[in-house]
Amino acid sequence: MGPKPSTLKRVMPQLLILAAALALNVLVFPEFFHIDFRNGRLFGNVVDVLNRGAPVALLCIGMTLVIATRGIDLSVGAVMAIAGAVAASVVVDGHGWVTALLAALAAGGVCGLWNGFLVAVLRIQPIVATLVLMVAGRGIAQLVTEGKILTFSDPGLIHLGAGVVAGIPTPILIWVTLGLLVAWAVRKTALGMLIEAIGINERSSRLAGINSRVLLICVYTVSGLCAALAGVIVAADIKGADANNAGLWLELDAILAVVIGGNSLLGGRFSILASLIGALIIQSVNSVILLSGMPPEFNLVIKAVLILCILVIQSPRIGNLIYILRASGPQPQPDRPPLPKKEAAR
Amino acid sequence: MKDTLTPDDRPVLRARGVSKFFPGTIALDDVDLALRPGEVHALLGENGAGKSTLIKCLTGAYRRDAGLIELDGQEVEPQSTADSQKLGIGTVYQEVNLLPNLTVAENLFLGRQPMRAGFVARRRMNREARDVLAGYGLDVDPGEPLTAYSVAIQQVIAIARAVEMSGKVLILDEPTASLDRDEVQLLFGVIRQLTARGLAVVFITHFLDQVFDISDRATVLRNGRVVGTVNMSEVSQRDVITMMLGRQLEARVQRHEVGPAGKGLVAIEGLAKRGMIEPFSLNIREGEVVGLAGLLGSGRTETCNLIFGAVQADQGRILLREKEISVSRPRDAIAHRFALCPEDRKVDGIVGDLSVRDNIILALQARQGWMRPIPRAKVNEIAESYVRALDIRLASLDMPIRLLSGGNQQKALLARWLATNPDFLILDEPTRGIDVGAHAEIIALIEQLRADGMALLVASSEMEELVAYSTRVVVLRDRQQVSELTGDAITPENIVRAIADEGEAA
Amino acid sequence: MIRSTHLPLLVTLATLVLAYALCAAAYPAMLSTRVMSNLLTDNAFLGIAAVGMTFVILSGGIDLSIGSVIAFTGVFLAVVLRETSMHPLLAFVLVLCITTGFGAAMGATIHYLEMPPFIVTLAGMFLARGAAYVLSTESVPITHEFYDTLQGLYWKAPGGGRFRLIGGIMVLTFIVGIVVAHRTRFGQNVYALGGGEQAARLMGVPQAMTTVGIYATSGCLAGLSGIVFSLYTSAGYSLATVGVELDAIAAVVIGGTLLTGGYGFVGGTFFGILIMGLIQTYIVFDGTLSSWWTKIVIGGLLFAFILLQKGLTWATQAKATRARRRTATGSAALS
Amino acid sequence: ADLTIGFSQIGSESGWRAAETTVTKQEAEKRGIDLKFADAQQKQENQIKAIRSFIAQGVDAILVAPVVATGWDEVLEEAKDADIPVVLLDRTVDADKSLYLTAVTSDLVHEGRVAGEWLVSEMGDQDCRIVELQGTTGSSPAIDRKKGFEEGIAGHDNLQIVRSQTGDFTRAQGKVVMESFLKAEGGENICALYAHNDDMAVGAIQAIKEAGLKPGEDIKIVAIDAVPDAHKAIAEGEMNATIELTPNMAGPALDALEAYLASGTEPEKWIQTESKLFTSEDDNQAIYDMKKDLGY
Ligand SMILES: Nc1ncnc2c1ncn2[C@@H]1O[C@H](COP(=O)(O)OP(=O)(O)OP(=O)(O)O)[C@@H](O)[C@H]1O
Ligand SMILES: Nc1ncnc2c1ncn2[C@@H]1O[C@H](COP(=O)(O)OP(=O)(O)OP(=O)(O)O)[C@@H](O)[C@H]1O
Ligand SMILES: [Mg+2]
Ligand SMILES: [Mg+2]
Repeated sequence: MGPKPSTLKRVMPQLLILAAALALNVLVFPEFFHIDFRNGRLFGNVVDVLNRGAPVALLCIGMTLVIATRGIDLSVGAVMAIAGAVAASVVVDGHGWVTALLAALAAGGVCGLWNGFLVAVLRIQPIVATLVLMVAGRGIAQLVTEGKILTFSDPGLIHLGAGVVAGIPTPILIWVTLGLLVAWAVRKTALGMLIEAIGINERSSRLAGINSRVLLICVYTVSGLCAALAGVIVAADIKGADANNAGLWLELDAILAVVIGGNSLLGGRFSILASLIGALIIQSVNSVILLSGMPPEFNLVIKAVLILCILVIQSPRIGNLIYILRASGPQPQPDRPPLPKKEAAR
Repeated sequence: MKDTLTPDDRPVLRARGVSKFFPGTIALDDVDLALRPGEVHALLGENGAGKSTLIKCLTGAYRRDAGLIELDGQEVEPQSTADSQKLGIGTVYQEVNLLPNLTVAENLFLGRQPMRAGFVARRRMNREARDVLAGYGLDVDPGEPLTAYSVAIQQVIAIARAVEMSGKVLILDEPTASLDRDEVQLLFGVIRQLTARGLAVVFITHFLDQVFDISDRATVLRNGRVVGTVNMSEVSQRDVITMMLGRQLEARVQRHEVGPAGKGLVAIEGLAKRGMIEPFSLNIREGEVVGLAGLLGSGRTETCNLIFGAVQADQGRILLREKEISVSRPRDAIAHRFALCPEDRKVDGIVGDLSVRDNIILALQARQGWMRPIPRAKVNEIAESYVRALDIRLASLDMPIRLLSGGNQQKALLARWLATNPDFLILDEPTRGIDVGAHAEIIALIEQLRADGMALLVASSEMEELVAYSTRVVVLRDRQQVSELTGDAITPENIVRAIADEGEAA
Repeated sequence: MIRSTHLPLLVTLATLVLAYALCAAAYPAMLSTRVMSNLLTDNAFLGIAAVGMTFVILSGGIDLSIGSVIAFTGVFLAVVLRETSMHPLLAFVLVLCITTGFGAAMGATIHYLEMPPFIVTLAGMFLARGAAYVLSTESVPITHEFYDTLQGLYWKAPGGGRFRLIGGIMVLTFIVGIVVAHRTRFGQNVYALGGGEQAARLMGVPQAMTTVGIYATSGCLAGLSGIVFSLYTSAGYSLATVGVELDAIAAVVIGGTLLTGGYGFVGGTFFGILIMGLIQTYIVFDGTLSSWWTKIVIGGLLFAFILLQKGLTWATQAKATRARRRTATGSAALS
Repeated sequence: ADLTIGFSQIGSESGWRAAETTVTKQEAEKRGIDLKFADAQQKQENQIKAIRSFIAQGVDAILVAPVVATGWDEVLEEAKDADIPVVLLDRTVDADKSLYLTAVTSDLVHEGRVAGEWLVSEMGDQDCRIVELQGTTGSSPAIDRKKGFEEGIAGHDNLQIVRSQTGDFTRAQGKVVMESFLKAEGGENICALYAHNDDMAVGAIQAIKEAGLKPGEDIKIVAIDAVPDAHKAIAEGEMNATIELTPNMAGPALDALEAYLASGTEPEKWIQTESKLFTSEDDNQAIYDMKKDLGY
């Protein structure tokens, strides 16, 4: 089933920006699109962008939903560390990779439940509620690994991060599948609309009979699960759980991806697809920095400038000026030619 | 009848050829408006006719797409409401637009606080606020947060603020929607004082009685165009309605005879919450409309919320068809086929950024659960049928509901609850902000629903309306059930007496 | 008269007193003037930045750039003082202008381009730290006799505590912040924006000016905080104060300000800062926690404080609303 | 009576750091010292706070592993006023030498130089294009190890650093950045990798393998720290050399402190630890087994 025209229209600005970011890559490195088949895997910069984008892409699936409810999840980076640590310690204890994966997902789910509990039941503001786990979570992860980089050599687990299926790196397959699955699930059921409703006006939604509490908890749990998966991939990629650095500051990248995807931080209408493209845009920007060969002190300045450009282009104000963006800009302002009489429109 | 302005009247405020386009809608089309000094000028029109939009264009809240504005013969260009306030135009916008986090005095004086040595003089501000509000018959503590007071009191505060701001023109967009008679009279007193000082007042309302009470002239809008400007002394209500609707409206609402009610449906026994509402009991049968009457703050809204589980009761019980049910949250109530169309549509009702379609379907979908989405075609069918039935004016079902005019939002909310096909429908101020035409339609709808065997509980401040459709009227005073009127005893006079008369408590 | 609106402030204060009492019971040395003066000195830069953050959060926004701006300020000062013969005071003025301008630019971007503060200031965060890197990746010591003079300004209390200049600057900033928030039109406009942007606009609040002003204030205070930090460490280092924005946000929130804007107090932030400082001091006094337990305990205590505050607020608010309703009805009765 | 010593550690950002913490605790325990440990979460301000708190508690001595060289004068002065000796671990500071008792450190520049010299001797006259994985931008090991390496290869024009990018001292970034190096330069065109720490090198090894090349043969790899995993990699022939940064800084530091507190013996101002080069000629498997329980 191809995407509906309306979906395409929604993600058009993101696609254009992605194209621009890729073009920039070609500019600094002409062979950017060159792909080989080497050592049993596809080998090329584009593959890297897709592969390296996996953690942020996975995070932003959950993050999009959380942000749609007018929340935010700062703990995802820490949850990644916890999940990676759990997975590593389980395989190091001699269990199979399936057990490890399930244990990691369970850990992520528990973290998500905890966040959801704080937000939905104790009514703590999301940013502070998740700040607690952001601070403590990394400590918990280190508790699991006892501060070291817990290395492992279980081929099954490693396959999740560094393996290939039919030449394609596994992480790509994982995030693409999960992204499409979740995007499809929220739109095929009524979940999407209900989530948007509580994000826009929780009071009205509750009065309309939406079980906002359960829904909020679910959303944070999904975010925890996505983070856990990302954590496992990152650990598997380097064959070790690095509790201190895994997912460090990735929450910011994930939030950025969601915003670049045109989703409002004030909750409401969302598009997971657009967020995923946002994640790819960020990874393309990172790729430009790496390929440009500039000294690392300039990394942050380049990134800041590129991001600012992207955001300015996306700003609703600018959007009004640019026709192609206006077609799907969040809030088109008037000054269109007068339409036929109002009666006709009704 | 085109222009009643004689050449020697120099208008204070004049708008010429104002136009405003929204995607899919022409909200204003070449509108002219002229205000004489010292007059009350009513702005009339159906829901969505463009009244609020015109006000917003005049005061700089919206940028207009065409037209000129002149103040005292000088062309002005207010870029923001702050500008228009500086020009001496005070405005109360539709829906209370005050800040819930500030105190009463801070709201009243925001932007023009009394200063001493460069700092806000709080004590003086509070004192002055108390004095100002005393002039409106309010004895409130200006240091309390705004939310400590009911919507009605907030409305009065908003009016007081606008009056203080207006050196030349005062604009009131549906200021009386949540006020009751005495407060309306108080407000009219204030308006008369202002016009005596030479201010021009723009007054928007759907209560035609009030229009004829206070206004000198009226401009009628229909579909964003001026139909005409009339002197109130020269026209009848019927004429005005015809101008607004573009068609005749049958005689005004009257009391209809009611057939026998059906089986008992909901029985409420001693439901109460401390500090909010005293224990009350009520039986409602199928095919019965119970009206809830009372003054502002008498506890009607709280009663409705308690029954619906929006507020948790701390004693009493609810029986549905003689079986006790637990209603601890709206979800439970909805599961038992209750529905509540809330009073404060902006906060409790609409989900602003969601499309009108989704808003209409929301409660039904929530009841079905997320697993069973209502098919797209079915959704469209339901939404379209209600848009037609309730005559909701919109550019498309996909537009966010917050862009609808106030009255149309109210209708869309009604549609949301009707779509759940409830057994027991609670309506809290269902006709607030609804135009005369739709008003009659909604009353007809209520009667229709009753005839179909639904049980309804309707809280309203409009006596005539209550009289028209209620089989019984329960009167509340001071958060207490004081009396009940049935049958022929239901007349506006009796209700007023029951509300006011302390001695007559049942 | 104590109003119900002041409740969160009182709750925070009560939390602080209670926590201090508990700590002192465990380690009596915590009552020494040394610890008290350390609380002020060590948290001075954070406190100053948090004042700016309070304004931003009160208006319903957020400023993620402050940590980077502090680092930038330090590096800028160090480099300028190393490379030129400029007097530090002049350099202070210069850097304050830069950071204020930077804040104002972010505010303008937020307002005029209608972009969410979270993202604009996130980009600002990258930019400011990037600029610091470009100026110097190495940490640059500041050796200027004026710095020595300023650092030499302290009052040595009995018991060995040194109340230093920078602690005083923080207290002063808080006092000014409190006055501005509660006693000026600007402050009122900040609260108004936080209470509801649309309503505030319709009520005539100058939105553009206020938004730009708020972020300019935050930038300015981040700059001041950077100056204080450079006095604190006599150096500029581009990797310094990573994540300070999160500490500041936590302090503001623990201080009783709602992140959704509109409700809170600058004074509360002061208590929030002290509570956070107390947590850290307690952990060091304890001295048995491993690296990871340190993180877990900090997170746990953060949670405990939020919970305590919520609990106290719930307990007292229920009573307050009941009382308020009663008076409200009384006055609603018609005259 | 027992000694109470405060230890302000930077954090636990790397395996090496964790090992240093473990060793310090072991050394203190061995000597019957009550060690107050404070983790600063990589923030200098937290370290200063911790030192001030130690002073307020009246500890007998303070160990500090400074996160950065500058900014310590004031707090060290306070410690001096309170007659508490301070010993610096693992890095020195830009402060007057009288403010601390001694510094037990390695020489970061020297480490880099050893790495550079090793590569020079390994390569001889062959042309060699080198890629460099830097540490966290702005951190002193990154700056000094870069400087030392450049000194080490200076004057050998056949050796040339062609790409240099930060890998943040982490395995994950090391791998990511190496991947981009391999693509941007072409794997065949890279002859050696110099990484500022072993973790990045270990990450890079995986990237090289995934690109179908043989680490250690096709691309020579030299890094610094000598963590267990690096020994293992050398043993497996996937890495060529590593320079040891011993995690046991506390041993010499505590020796000096005890001597000072007992008899007032002033130690030397700088106790330099050895920067030992390990190559495939050493028994790396044995060293791995010995080191792996140190908490790396
Ligand atoms: N921001 C907007 N975007 C698009 N359409 C709008 C917007 N604001 C108003 N409209 C449309 O303009 C028309 C006029 O609305 P307006 O609010 O002026 O009506 P009104 O006369 O005040 O009605 P009511 O009596 O219900 O308050 C309506 O059809 C409404 O849907
Ligand atoms: N959130 C609140 N905080 C404090 N008091 C409140 C609050 N809501 C309502 N009240 C008070 O409770 C009393 C009952 O209010 P309620 O809204 O039930 O009255 P009502 O009869 O429905 O009047 P209205 O015509 O205003 O809807 C009023 O005095 C009101 O001031
Ligand atoms: Mg209107
Ligand atoms: Mg009511």
